[in-house]
Amino acid sequence: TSSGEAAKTYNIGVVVLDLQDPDLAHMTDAMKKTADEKGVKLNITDSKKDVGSELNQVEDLLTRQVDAVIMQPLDGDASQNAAKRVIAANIPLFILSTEFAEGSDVGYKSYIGVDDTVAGQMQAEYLNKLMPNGGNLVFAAGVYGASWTDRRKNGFDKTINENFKIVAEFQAKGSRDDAKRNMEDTLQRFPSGQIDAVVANNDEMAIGAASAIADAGRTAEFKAVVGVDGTEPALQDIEGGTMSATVRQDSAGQGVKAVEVVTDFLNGGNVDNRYTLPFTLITKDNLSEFLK
Amino acid sequence: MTITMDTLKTKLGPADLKEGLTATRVKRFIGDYGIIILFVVILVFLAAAAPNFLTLNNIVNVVRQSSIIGLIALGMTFIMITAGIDLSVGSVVGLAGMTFALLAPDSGGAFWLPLIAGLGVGLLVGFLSAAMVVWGAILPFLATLATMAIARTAALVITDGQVVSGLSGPAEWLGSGFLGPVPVPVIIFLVAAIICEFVLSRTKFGSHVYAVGGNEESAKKVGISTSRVLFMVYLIGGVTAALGGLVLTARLDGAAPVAGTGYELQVIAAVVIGGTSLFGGVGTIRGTVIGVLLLGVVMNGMNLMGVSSYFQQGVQGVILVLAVLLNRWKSD
Amino acid sequence: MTITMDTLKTKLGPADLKEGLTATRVKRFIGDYGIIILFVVILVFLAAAAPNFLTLNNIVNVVRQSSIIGLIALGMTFIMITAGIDLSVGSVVGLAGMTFALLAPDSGGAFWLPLIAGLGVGLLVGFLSAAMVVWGAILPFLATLATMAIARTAALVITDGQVVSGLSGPAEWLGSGFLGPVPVPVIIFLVAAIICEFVLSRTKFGSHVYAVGGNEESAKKVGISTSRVLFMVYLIGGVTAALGGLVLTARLDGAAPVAGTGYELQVIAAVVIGGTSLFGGVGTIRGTVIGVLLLGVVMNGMNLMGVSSYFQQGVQGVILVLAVLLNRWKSD
Amino acid sequence: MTDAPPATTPLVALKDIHKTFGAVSALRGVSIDVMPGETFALLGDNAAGKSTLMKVLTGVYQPDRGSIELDGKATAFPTPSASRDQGVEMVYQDFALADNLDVRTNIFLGREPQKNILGPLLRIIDRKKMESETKRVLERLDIPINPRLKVKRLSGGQRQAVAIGRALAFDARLIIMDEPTANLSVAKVDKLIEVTQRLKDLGIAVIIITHRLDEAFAVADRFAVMRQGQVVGRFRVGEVSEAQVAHLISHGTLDDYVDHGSGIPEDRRKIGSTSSMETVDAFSARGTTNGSDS
Amino acid sequence: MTDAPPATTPLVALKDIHKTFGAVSALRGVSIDVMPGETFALLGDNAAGKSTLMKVLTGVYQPDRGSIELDGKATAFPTPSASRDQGVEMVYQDFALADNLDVRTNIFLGREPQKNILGPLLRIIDRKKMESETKRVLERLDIPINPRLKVKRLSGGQRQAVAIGRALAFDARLIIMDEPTANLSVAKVDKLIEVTQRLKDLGIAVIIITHRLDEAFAVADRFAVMRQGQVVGRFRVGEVSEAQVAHLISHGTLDDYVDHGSGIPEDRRKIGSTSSMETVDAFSARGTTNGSDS
Ligand SMILES: Nc1ncnc2c1ncn2[C@@H]1O[C@H](COP(=O)(O)OP(=O)(O)OP(=O)(O)O)[C@@H](O)[C@H]1O
Ligand SMILES: Nc1ncnc2c1ncn2[C@@H]1O[C@H](COP(=O)(O)OP(=O)(O)OP(=O)(O)O)[C@@H](O)[C@H]1O
Ligand SMILES: [Mg+2]
Ligand SMILES: [Mg+2]
Repeated sequence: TSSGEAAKTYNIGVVVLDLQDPDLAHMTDAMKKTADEKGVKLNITDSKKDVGSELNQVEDLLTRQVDAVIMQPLDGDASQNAAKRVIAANIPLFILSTEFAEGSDVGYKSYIGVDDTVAGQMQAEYLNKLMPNGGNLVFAAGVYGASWTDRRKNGFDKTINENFKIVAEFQAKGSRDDAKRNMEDTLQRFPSGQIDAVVANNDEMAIGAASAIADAGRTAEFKAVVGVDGTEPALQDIEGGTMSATVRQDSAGQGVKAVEVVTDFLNGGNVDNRYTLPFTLITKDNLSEFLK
Repeated sequence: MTITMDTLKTKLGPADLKEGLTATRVKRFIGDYGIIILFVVILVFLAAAAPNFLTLNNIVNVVRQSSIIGLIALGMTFIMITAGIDLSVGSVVGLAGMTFALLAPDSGGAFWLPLIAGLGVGLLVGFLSAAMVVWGAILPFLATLATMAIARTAALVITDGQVVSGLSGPAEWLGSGFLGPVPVPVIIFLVAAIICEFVLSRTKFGSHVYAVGGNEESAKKVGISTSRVLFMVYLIGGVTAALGGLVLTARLDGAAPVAGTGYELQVIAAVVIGGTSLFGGVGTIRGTVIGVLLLGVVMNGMNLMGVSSYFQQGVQGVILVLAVLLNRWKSD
Repeated sequence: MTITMDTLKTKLGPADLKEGLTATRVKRFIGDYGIIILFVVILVFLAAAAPNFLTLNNIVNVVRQSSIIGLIALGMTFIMITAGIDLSVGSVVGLAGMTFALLAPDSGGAFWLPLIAGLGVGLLVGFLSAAMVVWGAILPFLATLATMAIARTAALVITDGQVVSGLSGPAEWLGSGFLGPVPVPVIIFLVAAIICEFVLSRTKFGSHVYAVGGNEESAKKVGISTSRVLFMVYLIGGVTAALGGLVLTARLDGAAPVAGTGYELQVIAAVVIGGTSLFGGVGTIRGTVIGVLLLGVVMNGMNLMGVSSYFQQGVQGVILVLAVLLNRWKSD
Repeated sequence: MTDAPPATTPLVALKDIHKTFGAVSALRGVSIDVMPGETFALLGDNAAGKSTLMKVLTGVYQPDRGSIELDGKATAFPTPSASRDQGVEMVYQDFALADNLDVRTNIFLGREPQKNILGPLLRIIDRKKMESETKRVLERLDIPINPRLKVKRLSGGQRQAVAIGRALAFDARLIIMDEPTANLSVAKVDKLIEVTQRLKDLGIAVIIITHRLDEAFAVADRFAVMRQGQVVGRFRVGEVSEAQVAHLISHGTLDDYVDHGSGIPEDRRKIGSTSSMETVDAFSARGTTNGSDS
Repeated sequence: MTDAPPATTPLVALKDIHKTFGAVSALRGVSIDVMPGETFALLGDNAAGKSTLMKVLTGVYQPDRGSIELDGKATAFPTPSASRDQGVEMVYQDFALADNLDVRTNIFLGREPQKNILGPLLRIIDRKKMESETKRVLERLDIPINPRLKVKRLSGGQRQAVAIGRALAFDARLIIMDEPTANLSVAKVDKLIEVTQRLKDLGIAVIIITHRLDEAFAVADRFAVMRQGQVVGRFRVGEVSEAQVAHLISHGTLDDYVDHGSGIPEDRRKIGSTSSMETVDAFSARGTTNGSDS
């Protein structure tokens, strides 16, 4: 069907779960760049971490009669209705990064991304290997109820071996500010020698926690401070030695891939049902490959 | 009987029935119809600028999207006319939706049970706010700041922060069904709006709501039970917010404990744009409906035109200021 | 001169200088010192229940954590005494911090430039709010709801939603440095608090702030330039919020455009707990400092005791209600 | 269970009323009674407790101690609506108007006439009736005002008229007026005095609070003088002179009253024949000791 | 450039002042002048525009048209502080007090005495001085009040005293009092009248607005009568009777004035010898046509 119709510019609707999240803003930029190269147009909308407005954004995209929708669901359960809306409108749907819950019947064309559960698993595997005898952990959770938090946390909980004990857990909403404040209190609660590592659901929180530890002059006590995302500041912290590792979720890469897959599909190409991008564990050892 | 109102006009002081200057009249006209004019201007602009804006589909879409904020805004209008405010509505949306979602799959055929439980939760939070405002004499801003925190905590604790998913069929119908060509949420919103308009403008209770907002002391002195009126408006506010939460949950086929976060400011903005005063005593349901639709149309239009979401909050702020300035010139 | 105040007491009506009943006195005492009593009770409880609470280290920690909210609360106190409110402070924290972070690495040795630019941004937003309140006669709640949206939009747009990381050395010192045993943020907060306390309680301007909050019309009639006073308080509010943003950015060694979201409610809660009235005309910087520390200690205590984060918001709500009830009984 | 009370039973009697606000004892054992159809004036210095006493009678305040009798039967007014239901209307010193509402709504506030729609369960306010009744009442006061004007647009005098009109609009047995003339111009004061006298003819009892002794003497059958939360004198008109009452108001006793004659001695002593010589002397004495006065 | 103006130059003159509020023309070309040291009464019906005129004079409102002259020189008061700086003080009808502040702070609001600390750049309020001055001023009025009490705890009369005290506390050349006696009891009214007369002795000009003609006649050298935003009469005391002035206030003209004699004809006509017979007749006539009155 693509023959001779090169003049047509496809409109692709994109629903990103939170454009105020730096990592996702970064991903969106990469997507725009790819779209320009491929000659398609992206209509990027923001569900602002609210399931209600996610649905509104999808509806508005349908009104605009886009040719395809790339959706980054807020939640594996609560976002299904919005996805079904797209299917019902006979518009091809592509799912980005967050998988729907098992057993769901949403008929999307492809899933492109990484499973957040894997990120949690990799954090746990790293610790299992680094500290075979286990130790006491502090867990910095993101936003309770948000799928990225739940999945990363679940993956971690299932994989971490039982020598480890989570002695404190706080909700820092993904923010450096909250993480630092809570970590400061936690450091007061546990004097030297009582905690061995910090696990955070994202890099911003890991940076905040690391900064609290550094301020308290207790960096040496901690065998590991682990985040997820692989953001630039986190890499710098790993280089500086305040953080020990992060699980790089190639957000930009997954966005680029999604745009490529959708463009292929619209041009009549065949697409797979599933494109899983690997997570990469970044530690001091392989840091140089990723540092700009 | 020998003196009619007309002959008396000349006897009255300058304050009474003198005709206004032209400038004053123009101002009044703008004040009275300014929001409608603004609304129409925005509609015309979007019809021209956003290709799919003026389709039946999109119009149904906008109204359906606005119906949740709209439902909450109805109750907020009552509360704000009594010079109160309710910051807890966002949390009530979350808590009531959660209650509904938790009970909906289990209750088998009993479609009404989870509905009633959800609304009951709204009533409960409304009662708590009202009790603090009336019996505790705590300012509404602070009392509902507290209930906002408490209701959100409850929503988080009962599900341990988890999302609840999968409602039964009839519950889903509430969110996604149609009656003829009209989506169910829109019908719920319009019926609720008509009832509220009627109650506020035609009944004794409605009149007392205005009196309490105008001068609570005086209302008390003429024998109005101001505590009853205040209790009623916070209960109405709780129920409409809960109803908004139920519709939201039904629309999404699931409930998150953080659902509705930040709705309070959107709702207050819509109500104020519709001409209700934060000082109380002034406001109508008609105005609120227009305020809600205006905000909804603007958000929809920006999406259709592909405006970056970064700007959306700022644009809302500017519209708010514009509307407040226009409302200034209202007559009386 | 033949009649002294004492002999006159008997001549006065019952309203004047009659001694109170015991119950009234007890109430007044609780009202005047209630927050301090509550504070002490909480301290004693935490000292017993949370093992590491009463260490010098932790005390320094709590005060440092509180210093950001504290700085913002100082300006908010001025604004609230004039019967205003400033919802934009959270956005100012984000925008000013962002400005600071963007300029800090580039400006080489010029440590002051980014500082001044950051504070300037705060002044600008404060000016915008004040202009709407004074010239536009828009209610502070609505005017600052608008500036809140606008400042947040600005912060998002200038960095396209990205976090800015890595400040220069001297900028970092602002957040993590010490002067002797005292952290720099604490020193900034205390110095600012002392200046504000002095201005508010001892100077002509301070007296006029109370007068504007007590009765703006009257203040105008006795020749106080109420617009100047209002402009000043919103500028002060903008500067202290910006200062809070700078310290936050320095503490975190980076700025996120969404930093400070929701701070406004925490700050208002702290100021109200400290005895400032939302109606205006009443409040002190002393009280605000206690309110800020009280909230800070409670949050810290819950963390030390390992209370789940779910409950923290709810506990804050309950404390707010308690404090408002206690403040009710204040004398006069 | 006595039916129609004999004419000697007071319409209302307040007995030994006490009321304290925080540190202030506003009322310290006050008893007054008003006969049916009687016009009763309540006089007294500022802050004597007059308004407070009347608010106790209408149920705005609850007394700390003491009782209220209506037609000789003990009763209680837990709320203002309870007293209005018993035919007690009050014109409050601050008018108790809702500025945001129009004149007719203010007049009928709390007692809106309703009409049925779709049966007696669904009732709406009868605005037409409110409007015509409002016109009728205000014409009685000779202060016609457009019933649809918002009250906030009215001048001080017009507002007072609306407050008075509200008290007259219903079938009251007792109308209490708290300084109803403070803001009225002379002609309107005269008009109000006439209306009060007409109320007497209609058998409606009136309690009037005023600082203007000439008004009190013009309308009242009896009056009481309050001072510092207590009644210091109770008289029928004719038993005392205005000068004596003025002395009582300021000093709380007639023991030290010296009659300076009823003539008006000098220009500066012309006002309502009021205070006695002592205060004046005390003042001049201090004036001299003070030296410069500017 | 004339120095000390001759005694025939008015202290202040308002010329052809117009002021409109939205649809309401409150002032429609009003001119008055007050001589140095003179006591001037401004009379008129409710809503005549008296308060508005005085607010124009103190700079609360800006006139739409017309000019203000001070000592014969054209001037403008863009704000109340400008007029206060020129020695014009006003006691507002609503007192203009800040309820949340204490008595002394209210008295000195806007003109707080300051003292230097650490040089003239750092100045703080001198609360001691405020307190002693406050006591002095209130004693002059014979209404001593604890200077540290919050104003909201005062009774209506005490509040009025504070407002008056504030006007007296500074070296004013002209003091304007807007219905200063409305809420005062008789003895206090007398006291205020005396104070006014003392001000005259000190050469301070006074403008007093009042509805009580007896007061006006007792203190004023001259007076003007306003009606519906215009001056309808200007007199010296002695040129007209109270009854004539009352007629003028209600009717705006003396043309149809009929002298009913200065005696007080009957009980109900006793009040301040006010309105003429016509209104009364009109009322009774309507009363009968109206039928039932309850
Ligand atoms: N709600 C209240 N709270 C505290 N004190 C009050 C209250 N109401 C009245 N008072 C006090 O009670 C006393 C009596 O007041 P009230 O208003 O009854 O005086 P009044 O005789 O009506 O005086 P006026 O002639 O000035 O109106 C005063 O000292 C007043 O300050
Ligand atoms: N700020 C204002 N806005 C609108 N109208 C006003 C304002 N101030 C006064 N008016 C109107 O101007 C007219 C004159 O009012 P003003 O207060 O000067 O009357 P007054 O002579 O002082 O009457 P009173 O004896 O009742 O105090 C009235 O009709 C009043 O309603
Ligand atoms: Mg009174
Ligand atoms: Mg006036």
